[in-house]
Amino acid sequence: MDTKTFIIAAVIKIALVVFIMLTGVAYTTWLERKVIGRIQNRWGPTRVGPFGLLQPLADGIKFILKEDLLPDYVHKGLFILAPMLALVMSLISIAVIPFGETITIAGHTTALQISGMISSKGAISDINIGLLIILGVTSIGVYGVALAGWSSNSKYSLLGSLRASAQMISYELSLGLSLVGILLLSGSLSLREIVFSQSGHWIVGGHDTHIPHWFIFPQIVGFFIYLLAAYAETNRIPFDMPEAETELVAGYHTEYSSMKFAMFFMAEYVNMFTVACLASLLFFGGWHGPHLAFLPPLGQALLPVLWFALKVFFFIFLYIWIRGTLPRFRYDQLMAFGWKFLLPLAIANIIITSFIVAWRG
Amino acid sequence: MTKNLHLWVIPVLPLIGAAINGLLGRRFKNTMVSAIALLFTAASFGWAAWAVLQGLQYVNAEHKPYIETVATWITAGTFSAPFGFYLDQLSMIMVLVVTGVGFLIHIYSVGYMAHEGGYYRFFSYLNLFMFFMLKLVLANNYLLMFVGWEGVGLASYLLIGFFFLKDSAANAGKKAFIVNRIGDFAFLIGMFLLIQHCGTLNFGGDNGVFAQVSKYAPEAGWGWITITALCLMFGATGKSAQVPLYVWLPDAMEGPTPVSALIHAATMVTAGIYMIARSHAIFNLSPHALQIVAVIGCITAIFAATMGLAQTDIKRVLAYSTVSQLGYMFLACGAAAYSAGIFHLMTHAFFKALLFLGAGSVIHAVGGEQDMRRMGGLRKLIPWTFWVVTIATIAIAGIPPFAGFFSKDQILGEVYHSPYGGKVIWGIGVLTAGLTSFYMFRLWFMTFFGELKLGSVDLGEEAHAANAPAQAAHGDASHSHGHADDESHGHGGVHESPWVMLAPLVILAVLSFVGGWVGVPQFMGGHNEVEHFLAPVMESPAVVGEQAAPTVRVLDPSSRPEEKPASEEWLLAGASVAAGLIGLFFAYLLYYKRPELPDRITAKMHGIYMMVLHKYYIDEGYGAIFVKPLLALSTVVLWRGVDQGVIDGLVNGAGSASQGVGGELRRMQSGNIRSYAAWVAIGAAAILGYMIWLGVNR
Amino acid sequence: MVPLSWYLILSAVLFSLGVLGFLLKRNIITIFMSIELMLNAVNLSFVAFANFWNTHLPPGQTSIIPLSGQVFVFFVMVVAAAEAAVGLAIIIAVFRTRETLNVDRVNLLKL
Amino acid sequence: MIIHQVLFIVFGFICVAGAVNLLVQRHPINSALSLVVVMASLALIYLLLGAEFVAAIQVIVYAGAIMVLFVFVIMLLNAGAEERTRGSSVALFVGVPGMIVLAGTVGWLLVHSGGQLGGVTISSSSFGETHQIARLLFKDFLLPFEITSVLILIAIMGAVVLGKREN
Repeated sequence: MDTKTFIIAAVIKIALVVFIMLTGVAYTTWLERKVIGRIQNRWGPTRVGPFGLLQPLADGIKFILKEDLLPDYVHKGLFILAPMLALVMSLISIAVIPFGETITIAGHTTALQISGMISSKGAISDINIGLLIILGVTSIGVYGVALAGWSSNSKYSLLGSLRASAQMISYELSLGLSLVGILLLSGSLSLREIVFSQSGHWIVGGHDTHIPHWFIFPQIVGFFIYLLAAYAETNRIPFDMPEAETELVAGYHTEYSSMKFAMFFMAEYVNMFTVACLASLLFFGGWHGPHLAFLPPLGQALLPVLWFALKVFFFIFLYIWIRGTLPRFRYDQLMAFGWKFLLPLAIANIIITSFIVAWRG
Repeated sequence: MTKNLHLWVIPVLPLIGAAINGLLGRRFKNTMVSAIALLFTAASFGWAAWAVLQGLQYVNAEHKPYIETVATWITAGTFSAPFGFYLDQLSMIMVLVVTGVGFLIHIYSVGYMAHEGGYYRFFSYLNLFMFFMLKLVLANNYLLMFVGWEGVGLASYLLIGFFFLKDSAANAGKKAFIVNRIGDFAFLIGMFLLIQHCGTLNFGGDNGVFAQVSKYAPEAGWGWITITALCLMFGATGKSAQVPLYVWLPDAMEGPTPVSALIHAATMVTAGIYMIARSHAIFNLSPHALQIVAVIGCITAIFAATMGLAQTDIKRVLAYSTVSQLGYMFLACGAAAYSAGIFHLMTHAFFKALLFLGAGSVIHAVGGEQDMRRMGGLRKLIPWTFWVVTIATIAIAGIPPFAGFFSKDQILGEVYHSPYGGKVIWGIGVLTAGLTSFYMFRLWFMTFFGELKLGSVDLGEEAHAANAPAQAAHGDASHSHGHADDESHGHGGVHESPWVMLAPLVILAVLSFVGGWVGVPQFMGGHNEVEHFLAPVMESPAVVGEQAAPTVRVLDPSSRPEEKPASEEWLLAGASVAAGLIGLFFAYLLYYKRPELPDRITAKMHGIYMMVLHKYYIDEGYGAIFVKPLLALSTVVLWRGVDQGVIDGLVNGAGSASQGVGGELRRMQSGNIRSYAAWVAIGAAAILGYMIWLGVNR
Repeated sequence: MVPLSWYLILSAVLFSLGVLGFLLKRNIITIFMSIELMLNAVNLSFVAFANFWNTHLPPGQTSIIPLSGQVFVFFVMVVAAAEAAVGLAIIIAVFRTRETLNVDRVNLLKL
Repeated sequence: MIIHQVLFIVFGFICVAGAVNLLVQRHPINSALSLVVVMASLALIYLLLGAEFVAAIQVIVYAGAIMVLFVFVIMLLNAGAEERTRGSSVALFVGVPGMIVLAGTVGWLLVHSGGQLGGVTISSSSFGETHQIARLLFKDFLLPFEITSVLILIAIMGAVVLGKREN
């Protein structure tokens, strides 16, 4: 395809993804409040619209309309920069995530991925270090939290951001190492390649076990490490030290209000989405799923996206579920857990996996 | 015969003994220590005897010495000195004498040192000495010989200072060592000359020193051969106590008596003689050197004899007699009668060792007393000792048919005929013989006749002055012996020595009786085995010398047996015997018949007596001439001037200079990281500029 | 098609700025950052040369592995990381005792 | 390929601007952030050079880990704006001229004769691929790799020991 159509397609895809993502975020908040409410034997939002379905809209309007106050004695530039940084970084990481294989609209075939493109030969070329980009971007995202705490010149914020940055640095290690097993098995850093390498079934001893060829099965340990580290990265319960309401008023975004606060909020949820997407891409075969022959062609085309969406939804739900269930760690326990348990476990996982891979040639 | 004799075993055996005793002996019982020492010495003796028997066949068959090279020792450019061993008739005699006498003296020491402290130390040193001495006599080159040479010096130092708690002993040890250094220095220079001119230090071999030297003509003047010979000779004077370096030997009597017998009578002091005899090829080519050797030997003989006259310390008398006998040997060498010298060396080893051991037995008997004036009448009390000492005395006095007679007579005869001897020196020799027999019989009478005067006599002041070291010596020695006696048998009374001491005495007595018979000269109907035995060693260079220079008289004794009329020989022999008898008579007169005479005589000729008593003030003279100026020089110039002034100045100057410079440079080390970075930057700029400059100019 | 010299000039400029920072800044941490800046400048030239050799490698020239330029960058990064860890630890220790981050006040070269 | 040059100029300008900002800013955290900017744009320049993996690592390790560590320490020590002390006149009057000479010479050299060097292009995407780098790193440079791992270990221990409070 020529450059013009490429650019047009890219713009369309970006707009679409951002829209879906932000809507998803909004309704995740709704879902969260509902589920938590049910878990805590409450109703959750019911007033605004049926089942409170318009609640997110109301929240959004409120955020936008509230006065955006800027406290004195804050480091202005950074105070403003921090939330933007957080949100932008979280959004960028979506760019490399493939939601499906390809889709053909009006004769134009394009990849269901912002950073993916179809070469003239029809081969799909993905940016071949997608995973690393995600890791890098998330690691940049730390600045948002750190600077927020620092610039807003308040002890709660500072403590919160100190905790946050320390926690993120610590758990990045485990996060990265937990993915090495996947890389060893798939032999690629491109998310699309990784998903492709999970197609089909596990062949054990020559005969076909009808278990899908997902990496969750060999990498169960890596998966759990990834999950825990990712929760810590996103500052979610049980690792939500940075914004522990009961200890530090609201952690690093104590001083923030209205839209800036909303940015942090959205950033957190987008990050949740990113984590969920990665988990389903790396461990659960991405968009692979059973073929349903009875669907119309369009349905057939969108089926992979559906499977992918289901898996992502599952992980989002898991987030909420855990938040509703588990208590919060103590800070030193958190650090000890990260350094003394997760990290060695991840390393052991890598060693064992590499031996197995080498053995199977 | 290509049989390997493994000569290296002979010296190594005592070394092993020394090592075992020296390292572990502290824990051993005395019996264990002595067993080890004796075992290895005996083994060495046995091996030596075997090697000599085998070597004789070889040497007689091949007409060249047996040379055995174990390993390369030093290689510097073209020069190389191997661990080589050299066995010819000469070294055969030496090896047998050393190991044999050494073994006997070991046995003796077992009894003599029984109650001394540091028993294992003593035997370790003794074995060590054996090792070095055998190395010396078996060495195949001057360098290896020099190692043995120094080694025996070390052993002698250790053994003289054995009672190192006594100042006098320690000082005597140091004196011996230092005086020997002087001689060794000359020896070294001689070796350097040899290296310069011959390029090697090996004795034998086709291009050994002797083979090369024998190509030279005997030089009439003062060429390098003469200088070399004189250097070697000077070294020999140090080791075998000749004028002017004899002074260490009398003091060396501080050591235990067996040491005096082994080292300072039988073996070590003869090393110089051996070295000269070994180097006869060099000496024969230099008339001047031979002349000087002869004169020195003669002077030493007469001087030491006269000094011996007045001594009252029994061991010192023997010491001076040793010096004078060594003078005889030197004289023989000077007269190019090496075989006679070696012959006398052998016999002297027997009877002088016997004398020392006998003296030791006497001292042992009287509980550490060494002053003859306190002795007397011991004839009845220690008959065995008396008889063996009698034999030795007759032997040294040169009365036939005892060993001393033949050797001494042969020396005198050779001297009489030698171009370097002549009538005067012969006369002095005869006089010396008389004096020898006089002081020896004086000792004999004073010790064994008259009545025992232990502790009764108070000695004259001058005696004190004379024998101060000796007094101190037997002062302490008597302590040790005293308690020794208390241990052995409750009372300190006079007693005969145990058999372990007597057995060697008896053996040595037999040897010093018959030992001379191997050298019965022709005119007495014997035919001089020793000369013929040694002839092959001694003749070769002389023959060369004869061909090369008719002007120099041929010096080979064996080549002219009958040119001397027998009557003349008889006359000479008679003269020396007569001298001996006269000495005996005077001694009998003065010290047995009319014991009061000596005091009267000394009173009459007091000056001379004091001079003799004080050994011609030689020690004092050396002290005044050499030691004090040297001390002053070292103190003022070397210590104050060079050491404190120059060296310390340099060192401290360097220190203070670096301090100052550092003090200045310290300003750079501000500790400010940024300044450091600045220096780095400027340095980088400089390097870059240099590289660009290089690139531009390429 | 960018001339190699541009990359080199850029790297030189960054390096010089790093040196200037080292020379002129007082704050230990900032000085540390200038060091990191210099390292980055060097990295840049490494990568540039790696790419350069990849295309301009003379035929038959096997002693040069073009990609090694990029590998060196890893080693530089590793060293930088180690340096940062230790250096920052030192800075913290110094701050504990000296209560200052000004190098001009920390010139004893000891804690 | 003009766009390549344009991109280079843009990012190079950002780099220099960030570096200059690092100098002129008096508060360490501003310097740190500008350094982050420098590193990020350097990563993009690496992408221009076709070294995508290096770029990613640059972002992750430098921007993501090391600089976060810096920021963390700055926050921990609560470092204020630096004070202007007359520390080392040497640095000013020796170092700066030396550095200027250095930079001047190098710059002059590159401007004068840099054209003789060829240029760089965005090469075939296979170059600088992760596989190749990994092969190089674990085959040809195995020993240095292991040694650096040891170095890292030592650094970790040193940091722990240093960070430990006495008592």
